[in-house]
Amino acid sequence: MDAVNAGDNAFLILSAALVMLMTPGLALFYGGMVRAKNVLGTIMQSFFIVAVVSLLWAIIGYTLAFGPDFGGLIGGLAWLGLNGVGQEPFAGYAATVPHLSFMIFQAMFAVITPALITGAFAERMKFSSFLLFTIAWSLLVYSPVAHWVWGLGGWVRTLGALDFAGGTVVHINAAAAALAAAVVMGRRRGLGTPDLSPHNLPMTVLGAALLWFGWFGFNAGSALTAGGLAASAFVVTHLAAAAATVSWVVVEWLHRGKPTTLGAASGGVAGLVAITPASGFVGPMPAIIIGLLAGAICYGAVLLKWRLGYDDSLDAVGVHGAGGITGALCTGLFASVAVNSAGANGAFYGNPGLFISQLIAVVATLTYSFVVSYVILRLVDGTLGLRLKPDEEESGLDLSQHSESAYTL
Amino acid sequence: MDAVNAGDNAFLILSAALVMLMTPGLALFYGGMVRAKNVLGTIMQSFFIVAVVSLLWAIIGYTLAFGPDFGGLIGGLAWLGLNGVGQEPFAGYAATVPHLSFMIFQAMFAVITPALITGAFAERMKFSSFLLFTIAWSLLVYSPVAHWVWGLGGWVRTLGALDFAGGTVVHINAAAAALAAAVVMGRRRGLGTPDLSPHNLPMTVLGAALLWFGWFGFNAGSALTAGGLAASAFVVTHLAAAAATVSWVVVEWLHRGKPTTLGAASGGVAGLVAITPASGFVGPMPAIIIGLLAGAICYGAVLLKWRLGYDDSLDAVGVHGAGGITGALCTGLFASVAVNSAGANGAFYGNPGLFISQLIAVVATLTYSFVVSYVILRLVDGTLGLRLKPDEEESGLDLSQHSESAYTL
Amino acid sequence: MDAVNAGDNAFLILSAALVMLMTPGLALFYGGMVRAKNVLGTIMQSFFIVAVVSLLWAIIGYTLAFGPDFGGLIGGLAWLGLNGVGQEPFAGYAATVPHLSFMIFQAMFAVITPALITGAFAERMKFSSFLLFTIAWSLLVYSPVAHWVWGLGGWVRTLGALDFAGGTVVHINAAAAALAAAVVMGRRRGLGTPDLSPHNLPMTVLGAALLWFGWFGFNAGSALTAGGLAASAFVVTHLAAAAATVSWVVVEWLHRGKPTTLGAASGGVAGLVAITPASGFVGPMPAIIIGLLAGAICYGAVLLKWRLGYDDSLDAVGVHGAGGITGALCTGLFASVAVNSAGANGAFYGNPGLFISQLIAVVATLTYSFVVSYVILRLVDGTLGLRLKPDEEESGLDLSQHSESAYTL
Amino acid sequence: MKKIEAIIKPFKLEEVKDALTKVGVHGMTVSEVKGFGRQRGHKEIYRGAEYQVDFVPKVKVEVVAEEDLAGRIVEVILTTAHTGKFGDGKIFVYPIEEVIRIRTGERGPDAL
Amino acid sequence: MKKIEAIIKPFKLEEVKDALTKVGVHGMTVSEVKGFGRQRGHKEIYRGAEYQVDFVPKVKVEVVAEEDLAGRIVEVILTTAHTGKFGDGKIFVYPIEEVIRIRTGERGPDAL
Amino acid sequence: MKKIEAIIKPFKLEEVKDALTKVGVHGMTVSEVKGFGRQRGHKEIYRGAEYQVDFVPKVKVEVVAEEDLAGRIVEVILTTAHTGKFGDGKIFVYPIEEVIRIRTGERGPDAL
Ligand SMILES: Nc1ncnc2c1ncn2[C@@H]1O[C@H](COP(=O)(O)OP(=O)(O)O)[C@@H](O)[C@H]1O
Ligand SMILES: Nc1ncnc2c1ncn2[C@@H]1O[C@H](COP(=O)(O)OP(=O)(O)O)[C@@H](O)[C@H]1O
Ligand SMILES: Nc1ncnc2c1ncn2[C@@H]1O[C@H](COP(=O)(O)OP(=O)(O)O)[C@@H](O)[C@H]1O
Repeated sequence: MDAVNAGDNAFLILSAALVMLMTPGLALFYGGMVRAKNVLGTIMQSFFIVAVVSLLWAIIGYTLAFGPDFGGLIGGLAWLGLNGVGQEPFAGYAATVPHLSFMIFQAMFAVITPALITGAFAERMKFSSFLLFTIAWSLLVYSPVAHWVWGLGGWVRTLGALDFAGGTVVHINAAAAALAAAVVMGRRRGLGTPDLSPHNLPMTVLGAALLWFGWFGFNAGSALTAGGLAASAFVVTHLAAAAATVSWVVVEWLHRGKPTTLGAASGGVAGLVAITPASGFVGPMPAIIIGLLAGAICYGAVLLKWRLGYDDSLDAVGVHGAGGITGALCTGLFASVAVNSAGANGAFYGNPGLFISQLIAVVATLTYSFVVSYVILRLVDGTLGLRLKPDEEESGLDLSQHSESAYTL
Repeated sequence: MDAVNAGDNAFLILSAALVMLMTPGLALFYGGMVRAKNVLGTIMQSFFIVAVVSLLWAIIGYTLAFGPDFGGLIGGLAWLGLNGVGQEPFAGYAATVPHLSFMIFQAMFAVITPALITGAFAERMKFSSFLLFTIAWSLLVYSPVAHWVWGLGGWVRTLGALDFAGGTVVHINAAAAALAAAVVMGRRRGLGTPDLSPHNLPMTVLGAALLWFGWFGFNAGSALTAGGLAASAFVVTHLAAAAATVSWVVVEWLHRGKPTTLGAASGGVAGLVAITPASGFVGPMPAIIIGLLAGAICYGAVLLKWRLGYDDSLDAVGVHGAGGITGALCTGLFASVAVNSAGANGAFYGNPGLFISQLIAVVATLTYSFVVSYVILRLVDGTLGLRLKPDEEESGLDLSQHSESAYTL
Repeated sequence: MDAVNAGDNAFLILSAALVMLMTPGLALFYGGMVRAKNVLGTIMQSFFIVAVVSLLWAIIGYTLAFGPDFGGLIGGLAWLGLNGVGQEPFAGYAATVPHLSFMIFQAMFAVITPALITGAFAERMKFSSFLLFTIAWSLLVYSPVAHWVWGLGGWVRTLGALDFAGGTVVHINAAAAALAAAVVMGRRRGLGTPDLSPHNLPMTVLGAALLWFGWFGFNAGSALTAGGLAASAFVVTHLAAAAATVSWVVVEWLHRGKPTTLGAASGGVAGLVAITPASGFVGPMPAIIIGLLAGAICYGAVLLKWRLGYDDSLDAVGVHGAGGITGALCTGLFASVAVNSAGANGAFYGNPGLFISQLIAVVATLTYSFVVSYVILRLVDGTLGLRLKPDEEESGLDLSQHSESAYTL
Repeated sequence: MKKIEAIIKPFKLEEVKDALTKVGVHGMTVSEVKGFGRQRGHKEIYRGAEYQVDFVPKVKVEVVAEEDLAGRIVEVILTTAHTGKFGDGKIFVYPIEEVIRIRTGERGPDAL
Repeated sequence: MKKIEAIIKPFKLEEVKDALTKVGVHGMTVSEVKGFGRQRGHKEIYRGAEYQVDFVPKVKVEVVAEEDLAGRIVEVILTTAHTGKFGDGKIFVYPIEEVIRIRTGERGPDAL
Repeated sequence: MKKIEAIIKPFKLEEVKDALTKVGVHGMTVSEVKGFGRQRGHKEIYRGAEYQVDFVPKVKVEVVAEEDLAGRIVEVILTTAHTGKFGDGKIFVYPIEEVIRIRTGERGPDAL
């Protein structure tokens, strides 16, 4: 039996706490961007996901994702109900911390991923349908993809593609589902008028700050030990976020004549997304480059939705899709074994094969997630119906779905 | 002399920081539920408790609670002014961290407990009277009860009752005082009309999120070391909170036809309360059961106040009382030495005696806290007067007690 | 090569995360105190500093501050672009954590310092000029002063002056620049009327809470190891903050007849500022004294601005200047080798020389920072112009600088 | 027809509304306003500086009604909004020329 | 001159504003109000307790205009603010005696 | 009696209030409104998308006064609220039929 290292375990447990805080952070980030009449409904989606997906994960999701491999595609039911997941380490995943620590750290990733998707269908989805979709998605999309990429025996992992903290599993995966949702749900009424302006941008900035804070747990915690690699992942996470904040703001400044606060917050998140897959494999200066690219690319991707005509309300696709892909591919370019000997070199260090593997991982995740999400959404639409009635949409999620008002000032 | 383990100490110190954040989190949780004219006064109560009770604790509270035992009832004055509480471990409480770390971790518990009570007398108590009550309560109720349950030689501890992180010491203790306060203070004017609606529910959800986050420090930190037990406590804390969130929302959905955001936030807190005493003694599946029970029971307990006629404004009794009792008793059922060899088996594992001990601990805490709190409140009422004058209540705590306005939007 | 200690590294990394959160915390602390039309602009200044200064720091700021010494005044360029700053420890600064951990921990200090200054010129500075000033200040003032005090070979360090976590480097340094800014910028229109009241005090309290929380990382983290000293620094930080909260509120209560919430939040910050330089050198009871002094002194210092006629809008000078000087000098009085054998005794422990060293460090920092800041501001004023046009000031930072509105409620 | 406009204390709104519906008022429009008058404002303190705030929160209730109901409405407001302290507020009565219900296009008394 | 005051549903504001500018209205003043009327309010739930909230968010649009334009304005509002459901709102027309533009001191129709 | 209603720039409120009290006005009611007029609104940017916001924040001041004071009030507002730039606002004067003080039941000029 491996021994628990108190330093590593302290680090991983507290990282899990930080990652947990990200989902409420996301709730505020999104909540500030919707209209006042939808803020509770928006927050509720993320908050309730924390509860529901955590339960699902303990009962069955974890074993599907990380249990003994079946054909590279899915985990077995050995750890159903956390049976056998105890206070001793499971060396296959993390030799110096309790298996429970690894499981709960991963739980937080399983939680935030479907929460990201809610940005795409903000302000117009029935709560019951949202719930059904989320449960189905978590089991049918999240767990399998997590298994492919991170599970022992998963086919993407076996292929050699790298995803340190969830560029494919979390961000691209969520973004593909978000795109499906935006397409299926249709556009909000009044889209394109100032009537749909964010109702509370300080709330959004607070959310972004909590995300940034929690992301240190997300990326550095993914080292699973509190050594040099964790320090390195922490540093590149911070620098990429900083760089993307600057690049988004500068691009917006040039394009629209003003540097915006929402741009800064969005840029920060874009940088955090992009560095996620690369965070355990690249050094500080590549991280800055990845951040600079991500800020500019995501800015452009967000504008694209106006051309393409779908209403990805809070830009889950533009930020997490574009950012995740940027990061996953850049990992294929900038990864270096000098940073992480357990990783691989990327194209810029003489190994173009890694870039190909990354590309395969991206395309596979995008395709699988989009298709399955689309099918789930259509099925829910055919049964419960996805969308609010027009007068419910007019009175807002808060009153129509929850019989609550956010503010009485 | 025992040696400090850096991993354990890092864990305990940072856990203390997390627990500290809970009291401002509570300030927001409560602050969002009151009317706009009372939000600062409500926040101020919790915030000022952080300051005042921390000082009291360092000067005298800590030694009363954890100092050398007198008759199982109270600690002696050996550590007055933190004399002798230094950078070396005190093995009686925690062998691998500085005594100062243990002391400050406990300080945060001493802080949040009286802050919980403020929910019962929200929107109508004079600040000066609140202050006097809090100081008296901290010394006359909190320190003794903490000594009984956690102090070396404390009679409840000796009895064998288990309270991992404060089900009796914190939650039941606070709830009994809250009940006394609700009874003594009387009801707010306008009770039962929509005029008393929460003024800012996103603030309440933010507060709940910070509570949840900090509670990882509260419960996992109570392991005092960063080993397997900490991991286990962390996991069961999260799962119970998740389960109670779901069960409160589902019960409310069935009862009132809508799942509410405030219900989700309240359910989360109810689950965290209930798992607190059990967190170091039960496994994940019992934790889920405890959470499911807590959500439903606390929902019912909150409704009860309308029948019984007292105005426990923000449901300190309904959530912390009902939740705390649920948790303390369930500890007597579900505790297992397989989880914690330093604990005990509960009734479901063949040891019904533990359930009896738990019951005694609950009843003793309830009785002592209620009676002494009641007496303190009556005395303060007879001298300073507890309640705002009607026109002060009308203009609100913020203007009448603090000459401040929360918002100028 | 020294070995990384997982416990120490976990502690330092997570402390860095906590310190990072302080700057968004400051953004909210300040943001709540300005008018609604300036809240985004105010938040943006701090948020954008996180991004810009972090990049500057990685590229050149860190090596200027901590690189090989030149004449006690500045660091050399050996670590330009973090070249050579890796996953192994650099024992000169911290023997048990990766050099990268130390670097990023320090980065967070470099970030928050210029953010503190923004309180002095709130509600009236052009964003572009702010940006130029901040970049210049970070390189020309922050890095040199950090080198003097903390860099190997720095002249203040060599002198023997003590600054555990940034009393001179962070607070006095920022306050001197803030004073220069308040003088150069002139007063806001409408100063002295209730029109300039804080727009959202709960936001300010939330900011103060995040600052307090993060400050545990700031001060305890400055021990760089997770041993007894970290525990001691954590405890004194908390107690000084508590004491200053109480003393500010009590003084205001006596002076104005009411205890205010903003006073409590301000007092907490004042105490945190004052204990910063002393936190690794003094025991709990001296910390309480320092806190009590700081609360009262900063309250007085804040009132002073009305006499002296400059508009230090959010009291960067009154809180960080007065608090920082109080703390730096008290370190010269209360420091004790019983707390930290690597420190020194202060005047009250028989070594008046330390007080003299502290005084020299204070005066040098004040003078250098004031003069250089003044010159930078004048230069920026002469080129870009510092101040908004009157109608921009009337419509607010948010619309005029960022084309955004904070709220649409 | 008349418009009756009452500036009242906010906590009296529910009571006034209920009383008005009892005498046959089927609609009204309410807004938040700030009043200045005999009722003194209050002082506020920010970091030791004291400010006098002159405006007091009030609620404005507007009811359009037929002539014969107008007097009754004034009575009812006088009774229910009354506390006897400064700041109870005012009732203003204005002439009105036309009322139209948007939903149906009805005009005059039928539109109320 | 007349003052036309319309209480409408909030989401109709942009449409009404655009339609009014098309018929030659150069200015208007808008405020947020709460309406009570035939349109039922809604229930709200807080921790299992149910409350009936009677007031519904509305927007008040005020336009001062010359007599001859007034009729046209009423028409335009009737058309654009109409949905046919309860709560579409009312239009009130008041007499007005004088209008002055603060910037120039102009009075009467010129001030509009 | 008359009601004088002025739509002014928010930052002029304190000045106008002070000037009005100097000429003997003992009460007024103030509300926040949004104005549309010659003063252009502003653009806002959200994630690279640009929106034109037409409404500008204004303050509405309502004063009920006796006939002979009304002229003086208009004068005072004209002077103090004036900046000479677009958007200074308007003054509207309305007839009013009755004023009642809720506290005392006084009617007419005595109620002011
Ligand atoms: N001349 C006025 N014009 C418009 N509103 C007024 C006038 N006088 C008073 N008010 C409104 O009536 C409210 C109550 O008036 P106040 O003088 O405080 O009390 P009271 O009428 O009971 O003596 C004020 O807050 C203000 O909103
Ligand atoms: N008598 C009235 N006086 C003032 N405002 C009224 C009156 N009746 C209705 N209103 C306003 O008109 C709005 C719409 O009225 P309502 O009765 O709900 O619908 P509808 O006019 O379509 O039948 C109300 O919400 C209220 O603001
Ligand atoms: N016809 C009108 N009816 C009602 N309010 C108006 C009208 N015209 C202007 N206003 C109000 O007066 C304000 C100032 O008008 P505006 O045309 O911008 O400037 P100015 O009067 O200085 O030319 C507007 O914002 C609006 O609130």
